[in-house]
Order: sequence, then C-alpha cells, then structure tokens
Amino acid sequence: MPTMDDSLSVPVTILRVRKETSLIRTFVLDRSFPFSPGQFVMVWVPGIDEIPMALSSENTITVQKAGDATTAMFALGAGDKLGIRGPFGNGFTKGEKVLAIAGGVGAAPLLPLARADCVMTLLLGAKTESELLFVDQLDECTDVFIATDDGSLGFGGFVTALMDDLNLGVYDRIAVCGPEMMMRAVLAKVEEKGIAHKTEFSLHRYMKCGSGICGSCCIDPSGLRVCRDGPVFSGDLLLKSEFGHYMRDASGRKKNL
Amino acid sequence: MPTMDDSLSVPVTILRVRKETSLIRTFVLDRSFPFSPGQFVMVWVPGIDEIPMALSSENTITVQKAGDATTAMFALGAGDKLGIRGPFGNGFTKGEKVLAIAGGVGAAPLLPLARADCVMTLLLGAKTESELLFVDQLDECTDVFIATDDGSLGFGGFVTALMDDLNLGVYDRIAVCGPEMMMRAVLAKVEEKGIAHKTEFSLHRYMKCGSGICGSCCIDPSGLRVCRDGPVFSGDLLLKSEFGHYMRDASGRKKNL
Amino acid sequence: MVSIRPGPVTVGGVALDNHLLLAAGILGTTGSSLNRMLSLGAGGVVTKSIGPYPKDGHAGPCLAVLDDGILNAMGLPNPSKEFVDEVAPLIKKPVMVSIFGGNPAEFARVAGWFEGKVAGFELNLSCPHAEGYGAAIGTDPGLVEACTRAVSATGVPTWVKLTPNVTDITSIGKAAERGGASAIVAINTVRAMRISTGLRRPVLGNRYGGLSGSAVFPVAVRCVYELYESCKIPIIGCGGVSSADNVIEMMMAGASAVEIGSAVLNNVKIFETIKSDLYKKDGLSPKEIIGCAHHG
Amino acid sequence: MVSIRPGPVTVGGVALDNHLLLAAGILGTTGSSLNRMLSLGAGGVVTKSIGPYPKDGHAGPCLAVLDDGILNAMGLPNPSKEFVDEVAPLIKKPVMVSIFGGNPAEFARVAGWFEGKVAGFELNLSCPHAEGYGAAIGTDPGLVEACTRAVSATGVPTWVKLTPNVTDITSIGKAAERGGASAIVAINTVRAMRISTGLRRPVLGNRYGGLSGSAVFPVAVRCVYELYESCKIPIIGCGGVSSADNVIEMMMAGASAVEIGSAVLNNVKIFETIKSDLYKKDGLSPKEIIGCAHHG
Ligand SMILES: Cc1cc2nc3c(=O)[nH]c(=O)nc-3n(C[C@H](O)[C@H](O)[C@H](O)COP(=O)(O)OP(=O)(O)OC[C@H]3O[C@@H](n4cnc5c(N)ncnc54)[C@H](O)[C@@H]3O)c2cc1C
Ligand SMILES: Cc1cc2nc3c(=O)[nH]c(=O)nc-3n(C[C@H](O)[C@H](O)[C@H](O)COP(=O)(O)OP(=O)(O)OC[C@H]3O[C@@H](n4cnc5c(N)ncnc54)[C@H](O)[C@@H]3O)c2cc1C
Ligand SMILES: Cc1cc2nc3c(=O)[nH]c(=O)nc-3n(C[C@H](O)[C@H](O)[C@H](O)COP(=O)(O)O)c2cc1C
Ligand SMILES: Cc1cc2nc3c(=O)[nH]c(=O)nc-3n(C[C@H](O)[C@H](O)[C@H](O)COP(=O)(O)O)c2cc1C
Ligand code: FES
Ligand code: FES
Repeated sequence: MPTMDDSLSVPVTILRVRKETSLIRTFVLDRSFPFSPGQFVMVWVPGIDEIPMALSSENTITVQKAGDATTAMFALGAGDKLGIRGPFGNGFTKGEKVLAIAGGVGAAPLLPLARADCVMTLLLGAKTESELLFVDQLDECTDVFIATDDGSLGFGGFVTALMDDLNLGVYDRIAVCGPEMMMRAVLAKVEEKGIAHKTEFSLHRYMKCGSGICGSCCIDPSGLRVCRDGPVFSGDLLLKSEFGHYMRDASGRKKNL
Repeated sequence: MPTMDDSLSVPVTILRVRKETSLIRTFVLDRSFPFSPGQFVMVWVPGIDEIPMALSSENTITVQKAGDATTAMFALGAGDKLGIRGPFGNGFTKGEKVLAIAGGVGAAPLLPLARADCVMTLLLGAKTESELLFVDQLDECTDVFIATDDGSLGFGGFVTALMDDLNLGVYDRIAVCGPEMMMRAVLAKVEEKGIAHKTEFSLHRYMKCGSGICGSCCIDPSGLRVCRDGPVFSGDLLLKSEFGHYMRDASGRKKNL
Repeated sequence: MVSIRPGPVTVGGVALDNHLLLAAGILGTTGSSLNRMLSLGAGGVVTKSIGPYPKDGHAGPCLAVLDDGILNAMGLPNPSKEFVDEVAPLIKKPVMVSIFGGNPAEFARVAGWFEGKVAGFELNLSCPHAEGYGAAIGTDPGLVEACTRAVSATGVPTWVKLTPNVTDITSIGKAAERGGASAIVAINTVRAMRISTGLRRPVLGNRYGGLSGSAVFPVAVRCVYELYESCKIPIIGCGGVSSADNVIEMMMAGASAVEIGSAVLNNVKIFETIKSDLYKKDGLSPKEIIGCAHHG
Repeated sequence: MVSIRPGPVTVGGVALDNHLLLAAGILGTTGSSLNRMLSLGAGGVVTKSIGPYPKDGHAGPCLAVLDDGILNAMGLPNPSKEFVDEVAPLIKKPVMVSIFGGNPAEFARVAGWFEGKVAGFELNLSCPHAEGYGAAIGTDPGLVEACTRAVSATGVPTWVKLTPNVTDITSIGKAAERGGASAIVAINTVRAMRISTGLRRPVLGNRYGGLSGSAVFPVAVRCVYELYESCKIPIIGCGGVSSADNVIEMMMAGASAVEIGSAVLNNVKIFETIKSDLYKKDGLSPKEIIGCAHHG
C-alpha cells in the first residue's frame, strides 16, 4: 500500500508578467517543467477555469487574451498563483533542417523549437508590426522572415506567401502553429507541392481534461485526441479531416470556422 | 494511475497430505513461498476461517488438529484449494551454533532452521513416541536428542530436562518453539543461567489480521504485535511479560494458561 | 488466471462483440471517437450522456488524475439533439446512447430522438455532480422507476446506470427493474473531493466530483454483488476495471458484461489488452463464471 | 508544503497532545498497545469499539490488504466490560473509548462503565459490516440522535463517528449535533468487497467489508467538506490519511484534527513521521488552515 503521490495540479507562483504585444503576455513561473517543444500544460486560473497553453519555455507560458480565463489571467501579477498540470501531448518531431511557420500567438510553441537549434528558417506573421511575437528572441536563434497583414513590417500580406520565396526542398521538416485558417492555407500549399507528409501542425481544440479521456478534443474522422495523440499532427493525417473546416465547442457542437 | 496489483490471498492447490502423527499432518502446496525459518502464513480455509501457520518448508505447512479450522483442513486432500497470505513476521535470528528446542508441532518452524544448516543440536519433545514430529528429517541435518513424557522413546520426561545434559555455553543462540508452558520452563532455565538474551521463542497468539493492524495479537506490557514484531521474541523481552501467564481470546479477553 | 471462451454475447437485449464496453463519458462525445474505440476492440460503446438541451458543462478544472483513480466533474457537457448526427454513421454497431434528463418526460424526449438509430439506451440516473440531474434523481426509487418506464416503453433495450452514493443500492436497482429496465449498470462515480493544499481550494471547478478508477473497484464489486442478490435482470459491472482478472472478478460478483472507463487513461488500447488475456479457446463458459462467488 | 505551528490542541472537549489520533480498531484492543501508540507519537488514541457483550467477531479472513487500501470485516470483536481494566492504567491520557450498541440504552450502559476513566467517548454508528450495529443504526437520523443523546447526557465529551454509506451524510451529522455531540468523526470505512478469482468467493469471511486507506481519502475529504458546510461542532477527519499534506488537506476541508488507521500498516511510526513534516515553528496557525478551502 503506497502512500499517495498524486499528479494533482502543481501550484506555481507568477514571478513576473512580460507584456509582449497589446494582446499577448508572458507569465514567468517559479517552477520549471521539462518538456518537448509543442507540448502544453493545463493552466488552472483559480476560481475561473482551466485552459490549455503551450509552454513557451520551461517556466513560461505566453498568453493571448481571448475570453474569460485569459482575461482573468491578464489581471494577475507577480505573487499570484496558478495551478499547472502537465506537460501533455506529443510535441514537434525534431529535424535537422526545420522550417517553422508561426502566426500570431502560434509563435509560443515554436520559440523553444527554434531555441533547440534545429530551425533553419522561421516565417513569422501577425496582423501588424506591434502584434509580432518574439521577434528579438527568434532573431537570436534562427533566420526570421516577417509578414504583416498591413505591411507595417516585412512582407505585406499573409505569412503563407513567404513560402513561395523559399526552396522548400531544403527542409526536412516543416512545423506550423497559428490561427487555423492560416494553417489550412499552409496545408493547401504543402499538399500542392506533395510535401504534406513532412509537415506538422499544432492544433487548437476545446479541451476539458487534457488527459485523453473525456473526448472533447477529438477530431474527425480519425477520432484522435488533440490533447494526447496531438496536439501536433502530420499534414498527411489532416488532409482529409475536419481541420480548417470546423471544430467543436464546449458542448460538443460543431462550429464552422 | 497504476493497474491494481494487490496482495490478496494467493490461491494454492494441495498436492498431497502427509500424515506425520495421529494429530499432525503436512500439507504440500503447489506453490512456494520464499521465507525465513520462523515466518508464518495466514491460511484461508474457504468457508471456515483463516489461521496462522508456520511454513515448515517453502511449500508446506504442518498442522496439528486443534479446533474448527484445523479439523476442516484435515478433511481436505489433493486437489483441494486454500488461500495463502504472507509470509509474515520476523523469523529466527540465524546463528553459527544454534541449539533448537522443539515441543510437539513446534518442530514445524524449527525444521527449516535445522535445514539451513546452523543448528548444532536439537532437543525434540512430545507426549509419546508416535507424536514425535519430523524425527527422520531432523536426524538428517542435525544432532537430535529426544524426550517423551511417557518415556516411550529417548529421555522420559520433559524436553527441558535434556538441557541439563548440555553445555549451553557452546551455543551462540537458542531457538525455541512449542507449547507455551514448555517454553516458559525453558525461559526459567535460561534466565537462571543468565543467557535469556541469546534465546528466542516463537509465540502463538490469537491472530485476526496477521498484518500488524488489528491489535488482537499484542502482548503485555510492551504492546508489541506477535504477527509483525514477532512471532519470534528474545527471551530477555519476554521475561517480564504475559508470556507463560496468560493470552487473549478472539474477543480480547484474557485467558490464564 | 481464469479465462473465458469467446462466443456470442447478448446482454440486456443488446448484442455485443465481446464482454467489454466503453463506459459513458469516456471518449464518447463524437461519432468518430466512438468508432475508434470500437475498432480498438471495445465490444460495445456507451456515448457521452445526452440531455434535452445543449450544455457546456462546469468551469474547469474538470478532472484530476490521482494515483489510483480519476476525480471528475465535467457537468454533463453535451450537444443535445445534434448528437443524432454523430451516431447516425454507426447504425447497426453496438452503440448505447446514454441519456439524462430532469424528469421522465425529458428522458422520453431525448430517447425519442435516437429511436431506431442505436442499439439501446443507458439512463444516467447517477452522475454525482450535476444539480437536478443524474444522482439527484437516481437516489429516489419512485423517480428512477418513472424515468425508466418512460424510456423502456419504447421497447428499445433500456439499461439503467446506478449511483453508489445511496444508503441501499438494491432499492434503486429494484425500482429500475420495476420500471422495465433490461439491465442495470453499476456503478457511476463515487462522490468525492480533493483539495489543492497549495491553492487552498478544491481541485475541481465544481468543488465536488466523482471518483472512478482502481480506487472504486472494491465498491463496484460490492454493488454488483448486492444487486445480483436482489434483482433478476442482468447487471453490467462498471468501476475500476483495468485487467482481465478484474473482469472475471466482476463476473463472479454477478456481472454479465463490464464497462471500462478510467483505464483508458493509461492505455487507449485497454480493450485489446484485456481481450487477449481474457479470452482463451479452452476457457470456461461465461455462464459458469457469472455470479459463481454467490454459491461458495 | 504547508506546515502548522505546534501548540495546545483541544478538540470537541478533549485535550490532545497533537492533531493526530489513532483511529478506532487499529491496535486498540489492549491497554498496552494503545500506550505504545501514544509513546510512538499519537496525540490521542481511540480504542477498539466496545459493546454491551463480549464478541469474538466474524470468522476469517477478516482483512485483505489491497494496493491502495485495506478491506476488513472484523465483526466488532471486543472484550466488553473487561476492557475497563485495560484502559484503567491510561487514566489522564488522551484516550477515547469507542462504543457501540444496538440501541440508546446499550450505548448508555457501555458508556457508564467508562465514566470518569477516559477522556471521552466516540460512538461507532458506522461500522458497515456488523448486523444490527454500527451503520445499521448510523443511517437513521432519529436513532443517531437518540444514541448520541443517551451518551452525551453523561456530560463526558461525546464524538460521533459517521458512515459514508448514506445518501446524505449531512443529515446524519446534523442528527448527531442535535443529540449533543461535541464533535463529529468522518468517516468510517466504505462498504466494499473483493473476490478471490482463484477461490471463487469473496475474500472476507463475512463477504462484505469496509474499505479504508488511500483509496477512500477523496471520499473522506468530501464528507468532511460537506459536514463543515452544515454543522457547527468540530469535525475530526478520518480516512486514508497517510502524510502531513493529507492532514493539511483534511484541515482545509474543515477538520480540526485527524484520525489515522490504515497508514499504520506500512509504518507503525507514522505519527512521528507525519509530526516531523507537519509541525514547524514558523508554521501557520491551525485556525488559519481549518476550513480555508471553503472561502476561495
Ligand atoms: C494545445 C493548445 C495549446 C495552446 N497554446 C496557447 C498558447 O500558448 N497561448 C495562447 O494564448 N493560447 C493557446 N491556446 C488557446 C487557448 O487555450 C485559448 O485561447 C483559451 O482556452 C481561451 O480561454 P478563455 O477562457 O480566455 O476564452 P473563452 O471565453 O473560453 O473563449 C474565447 C475564444 O477562444 C476559443 N477557445 C476557448 N477555449 C479554447 C480551447 N481550449 N482551445 C481552443 N480555443 C478555445 C473559443 O472558441 C472562443 O472563440 C492553446 C490551445 C491548445 C488546445
Ligand atoms: C505464528 C503462529 C504460527 C503457528 N504455526 C502453527 C503450525 O505450524 N502448526 C500448527 O498446527 N499450529 C500453528 N499455530 C497455531 C494455530 O494457528 C492454531 O492451532 C489454529 O489457529 C487453531 O485454529 P482452529 O480453528 O483449528 O482452532 P480453534 O477452534 O480456533 O481453537 C482451538 C484451540 O486453539 C487455540 N487457538 C485458536 N486460534 C489460535 C491462534 N490463532 N493462535 C494460537 N492459538 C489458537 C484456541 O485458544 C483453542 O484452545 C501457529 C500459531 C501462530 C500464532
Ligand atoms: C471523465 C469522465 C466522464 C464521465 N462522464 C459520464 C457521463 O457522461 N455519463 C455517465 O453515466 N457516466 C460518466 N462517467 C462515469 C463512467 O462512465 C463510469 O461509470 C465511472 O468512471 C466508473 O468506471 P471506471 O472506473 O472504469 O472509470 C464519467 C467518468 C469520467 C472519468
Ligand atoms: C482493521 C480495522 C478495524 C477497524 N475497527 C473499527 C472499530 O472497531 N470501530 C470503528 O469505529 N472503526 C473501525 N475501523 C475504521 C477506522 O477507525 C477508520 O474509520 C477507517 O479505517 C478509515 O481510516 P483509515 O483510512 O485511516 O484507516 C477499523 C478499520 C480497520 C482497518
Ligand atoms: S481534452 Fe479530454 S480527451 Fe482531450
Ligand atoms: S493479528 Fe492483527 S495485529 Fe497481529
């Protein structure tokens, strides 16, 4: 009869909050979680909710204000507490020569991948210059190309357009994280070029348990769990899937994108 | 979350039953339990009760008919099943030159000690020749001296009297198991000679749990548990105790010896 | 290890591919994840509990993983009627729709949506952490009987899932039987709580939750054993089953089949794992095993 | 890790040496084993439950050790009145006599034997596996109130120990409170069973038993939390406590002290072990901890 040693949420204290953009903040925690880039944790905002967040480093999460829980987090500061479960999920497959493609807060899980020193090139997109995430940090460790929707910095247009300027054959893997419409556009492009199999996408789905048991994050038609079998899936697998078309809300109802 | 791997009773099948004396039988089991001589198991006689029994070897118990459960066992034969929990308890301290003193079925835990090749001399007692247990087996591995109450074999009288013929100084340890009155007589003798500290006695007390939790086997005044802190106790510890005076029944009431 | 002979399995009016079903609320929110579990060896699947209105469920955390179990309070999130489209492609497969409602009429209404489209219904009269639903009804024998009758009247096989959080589970089992249940499922989760000492509050958003997994297996075995002594309809054992020996133990207590939930957490292929230990050509007939611990 | 400041502890009218008591029925059959547990660090001890007549208890097996708990059905073996002599030498020590009976008069009679000789009474209205005693009474609020009153009338501190095997534990807690209880102890064991698949019968002689140990900790925390919301008298938490953090968790749920039973199985020095983790000079005041999980 062992004494109890549960994997309950670990209480962490926020050491400081870094403003990254007007909508994005990084929360530095007093505790590190060894992880693979692309893995996520379930973040318990006491009294509010528990939500999935990628680790942007061993002891940081980088959060975009989206709704109740993230808004509540934005009211927190140094000394406040959160609960953390995880890390969960699979993370990105490492490669020798990786092309990373990030849109908006999607740069969060790609920064540690770039820091792991395998990303040759990173395409970074956002609506406007001030919304670009981690430009300096990424610049330090990889070759960054920038696109903004309004042309305020770098290429004026979608980040996918930057792909056309690259010789995609050079890369052994392509890692993608960003808004689903942007990822869908990338998938269409790599399918066209016949390289979907070497592409990986980090999916965002509504998650309740984060542990692979409740079923709220399952994707059609495979029934795979984003929280456990993902969140990173190969482009191949996503080609004939719900990806880019619909997802499910908290009740399990389909919502078109 | 581990899958369950409980320490429930192990089901065993009786391979054969050996008649040792008119009142004692050895049950050979289809399963071995690694143990130290002096350790015991809880034997579940299905539908009847669960009782403590010393292991007389890795896969045998040697049982004297005493009441309900032992009588029910005597009705069992090859192919019948028992449940076994254990082994439990501490067992005898090994020595270089051990004197073992056995009375009646008390030879059961002492046979494996003798077979462990450290017993120089063994004093074996019983009421009458036909009730002597394990004479041949003990003869094979140690020097056996016999006493019977009726003088039908060996010395005529109590086994304790045989001690007077030995130079007890030769032995580094003395291991005793038998009826409590016989053990009390041995304790008196070793106390007199000032060697109680190198003597060990295997106690019999009423046991319900065998696991050190229920308290039914605790002895006065130490409160030690025969099933867990014993069943083997040093003579020293027993000198000023209930040992030889009283024990408790199933309800916890004292019964004088 | 006791093993059983493979062969056709019909329990409570439902033909199954084997004795092992996926428990309600486990990977049961979409048709494709149910289908995945069938293809991973489940002999039948029970869906997430579906109610009369869509529900988002409780605020998180909804689940805490313990050493020997899971504590959850999902709050019955469900898409309601839209779920009909999820199970439609699985017609003819052994799919049980789990249903909940606040009264007999709601149970009947939800059941009506699925009539002719699924193998049977499982009534969730037992969820310990949703106000006004589940165990709020399932602790009252009169309501249990009425809700059961409202659904069993359809003629579709109707299983009733019981809560262990009652003084006497047999009185509820007998109520279900009177209401025309074709089988009883025991048990749903045990009402429980854990507190984060670091954050000084219950670990679940809903505070109270339900305990499942190995920790509750001895409670589930007891409930199945008690029900077997007082009801005549078949019993489906549920709660903490994680090995073939656990399945046999449930059967010996009186279960004709078992449901498996929490064990999926550690092994999504648990059905294949258990099946390969459980079924042997020279195994015993299930009939010989079911309820045999009562005859000793 | 949250720790607490050492200091005097008085709970439900009883002065304790620390917040940790030995639970009833654990090494509590003799005065000397109770004394041993006090000297091994228990802040108080509860005896084996004593009844109006001597009882041998159930036929064995009486206990099965599980991976995460203990299943037992001792059947309330006890020496009855002779037990007075066992506790006599412990006068002035924090010894609670656990008492059971079949009706209020029997409770009063047994209590009478011990008046003036012990620190207080704990009424066992909760043992789930003895016909006509324990939980047979403890599931009926009226009887609970009457039995409690019969003993609390002595003026001696009277704790009432509750069974979790009821639909609503708070209704029983409130009955004890009305009956004049000075504290509530929650919980006794959870009704359960295991079956030996090899021997095809329940592992306990009595078939049904009570589950204790880590497996029931989340159930015990829930009960303490519920009782704290509905009763005013202090609560003593019991069930699966095996570490200092478990003690803190019970306190946050609302317990003023805890009892420890099954954890003694693996470590007879569990009280020393927990004390050294629990108490720190710079720890928090227990007042700050008790019930704090209700204010989040
Ligand atoms: C594996 C994974 C990793 C993630 N990593 C990050 C990250 O590093 N940084 C970051 O800012 N965000 C990340 N997200 C998204 C983040 O979880 C949601 O933004 C968050 O849950 C919104 O919570 P809320 O209560 O603030 O918003 P809500 O009030 O719940 O909803 C606001 C909007 O966000 C959507 N949304 C709500 N919950 C989720 C959810 N669980 N998954 C997807 N969309 C949701 C809603 O549909 C709605 O449109 C990640 C999501 C997943 C699945
Ligand atoms: C550690 C230990 C090792 C033992 N090893 C052996 C052994 O190897 N061989 C052997 O034959 N016996 C052994 N015994 C004694 C054996 O356990 C009892 O003879 C048995 O429990 C009697 O059960 P019953 O139901 O047949 O008798 P019951 O009907 O219970 O009682 C018959 C008589 O035996 C006494 N008795 C009953 N139970 C016990 C008990 N648990 N401990 C002591 N006395 C008891 C009763 O007081 C009564 O006088 C051992 C006992 C202990 C504690
Ligand atoms: C995350 C989760 C969600 C659940 N959802 C439901 C549900 O919707 N309906 C239901 O009847 N039972 C539900 N249950 C209870 C299970 O179906 C099952 O009765 C319980 O978990 C015990 O079985 P297990 O120990 O094998 O998990 C849920 C359990 C868990 C862990
Ligand atoms: C072997 C054993 C015997 C018990 N005997 C009693 C008893 O006599 N009276 C009682 O009120 N509770 C009895 N209990 C219940 C415990 O006091 C306690 O309530 C329960 O075991 C839960 O606590 P734990 O998990 O710390 O063991 C017994 C428990 C065990 C394991
Ligand atoms: S969030 Fe529950 S299965 Fe993925
Ligand atoms: S027999 Fe239970 S403590 Fe020894």
